[in-house]
Amino acid sequence: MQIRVQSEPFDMGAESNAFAQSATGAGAIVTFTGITRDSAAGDLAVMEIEHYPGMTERALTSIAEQAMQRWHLTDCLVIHRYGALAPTDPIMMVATASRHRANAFAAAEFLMDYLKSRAPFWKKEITASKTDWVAARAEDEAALKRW
Amino acid sequence: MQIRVQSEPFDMGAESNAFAQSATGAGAIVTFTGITRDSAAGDLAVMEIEHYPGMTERALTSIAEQAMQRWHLTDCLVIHRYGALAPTDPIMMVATASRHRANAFAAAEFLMDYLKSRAPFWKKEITASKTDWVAARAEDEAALKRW
Amino acid sequence: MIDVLYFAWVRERIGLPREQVETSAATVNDLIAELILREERYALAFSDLSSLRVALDQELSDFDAPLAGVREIAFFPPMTGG
Amino acid sequence: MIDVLYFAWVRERIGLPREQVETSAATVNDLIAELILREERYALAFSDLSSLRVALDQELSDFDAPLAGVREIAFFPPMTGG
Repeated sequence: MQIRVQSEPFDMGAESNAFAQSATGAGAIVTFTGITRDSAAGDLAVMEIEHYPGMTERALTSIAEQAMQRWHLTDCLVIHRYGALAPTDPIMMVATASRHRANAFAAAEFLMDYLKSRAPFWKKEITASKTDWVAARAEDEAALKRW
Repeated sequence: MQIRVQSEPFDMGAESNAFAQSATGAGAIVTFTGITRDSAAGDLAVMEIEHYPGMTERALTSIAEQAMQRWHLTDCLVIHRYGALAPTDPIMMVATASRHRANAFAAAEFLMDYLKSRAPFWKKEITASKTDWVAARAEDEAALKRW
Repeated sequence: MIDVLYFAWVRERIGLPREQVETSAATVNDLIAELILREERYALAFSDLSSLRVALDQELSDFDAPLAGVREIAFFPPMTGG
Repeated sequence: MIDVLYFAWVRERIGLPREQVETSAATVNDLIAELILREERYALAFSDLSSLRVALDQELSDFDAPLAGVREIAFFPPMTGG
């Protein structure tokens, strides 16, 4: 199990390969990568991500430990960036490994749902004309109910 | 949309990066990679994958087109190997890209469920002592019912 | 004349991957009945249709489907891809 | 003394990321009531608690939770990670 909170970019392909190689006994590997999308108007300059050092690592570790146990994962990985990101930059990724695919998929969706609404990150969209904190989506909060 | 049926190995990390770079407008990328698992006894020498050239490409294209439409994907990728594989070799991968994560996850699971039971591939386990065609799993057939 | 293809253990039991068959069978079931009468290896391969699947011109089909216009028929066990 | 941390727009409204507060408040709600009395910017930041979340010693908590033994309290809007 590996949790990383970092300002540096990461290479999702290299991370996926390293994860797959260390996940012995797995038949199924699922990855999710979140990409910085442009603003609705197509003028996003920077997506600034703030976090709560200390609590972030605790929250992600707790979520990942729950996923490992509940879906008998052979391994799992969470990487989340903070700081200034540009459109098309990867923001974060999770990877899960298990014997069969159903568990790897369920665990990855669970990780994402909890990470979206329970890990202390906040996004701010900065365009040429304005600066807005991204509002939490009601459907993200609702998604937690299924677990 | 890209469908590849090949005997050559593929690099899941490099494929993931290439897919992410071409998936413009996507905020969510999901990949699934199937890995050759060892036999229960731990003595698998070769996993031989047979397929039906012609029908394989047709079936995968049809499944991928359905996924693109139903979940409004910005892109999707399917790679499946045939021939002789060794334990820990990647067998296949799918990747899906969409604006939000729910669609990318659902489409990847749909692709996998259909690919497992409706694309003409057959696996044969060859160990030092015997050769067995892998039996279809009842739960794989059942998984199709949810779509 | 129709191209008949066999895959996986069906291919192994029948002993060849494809053959051309001269037939006027109306349906898949009729063709199977003709093949079974030919030789023991066909009877063995087609002894349990519930463990077989059929494709007509590379599309999954049913055993009672008509063969009119079909150029290629394939028999194989349930698929195990992924 | 308790460390009070603010994130995102809560931090911007209050104008600082953290401060130490001398308090004998029994609960989170009591502490908020004290802060609101201090200055306008606190009243503004805490005007709608339904749009705020609170963590006690880096664990999500509730506004009626007791503060006894707590060393660090953080206020922030609903999280938007991922």
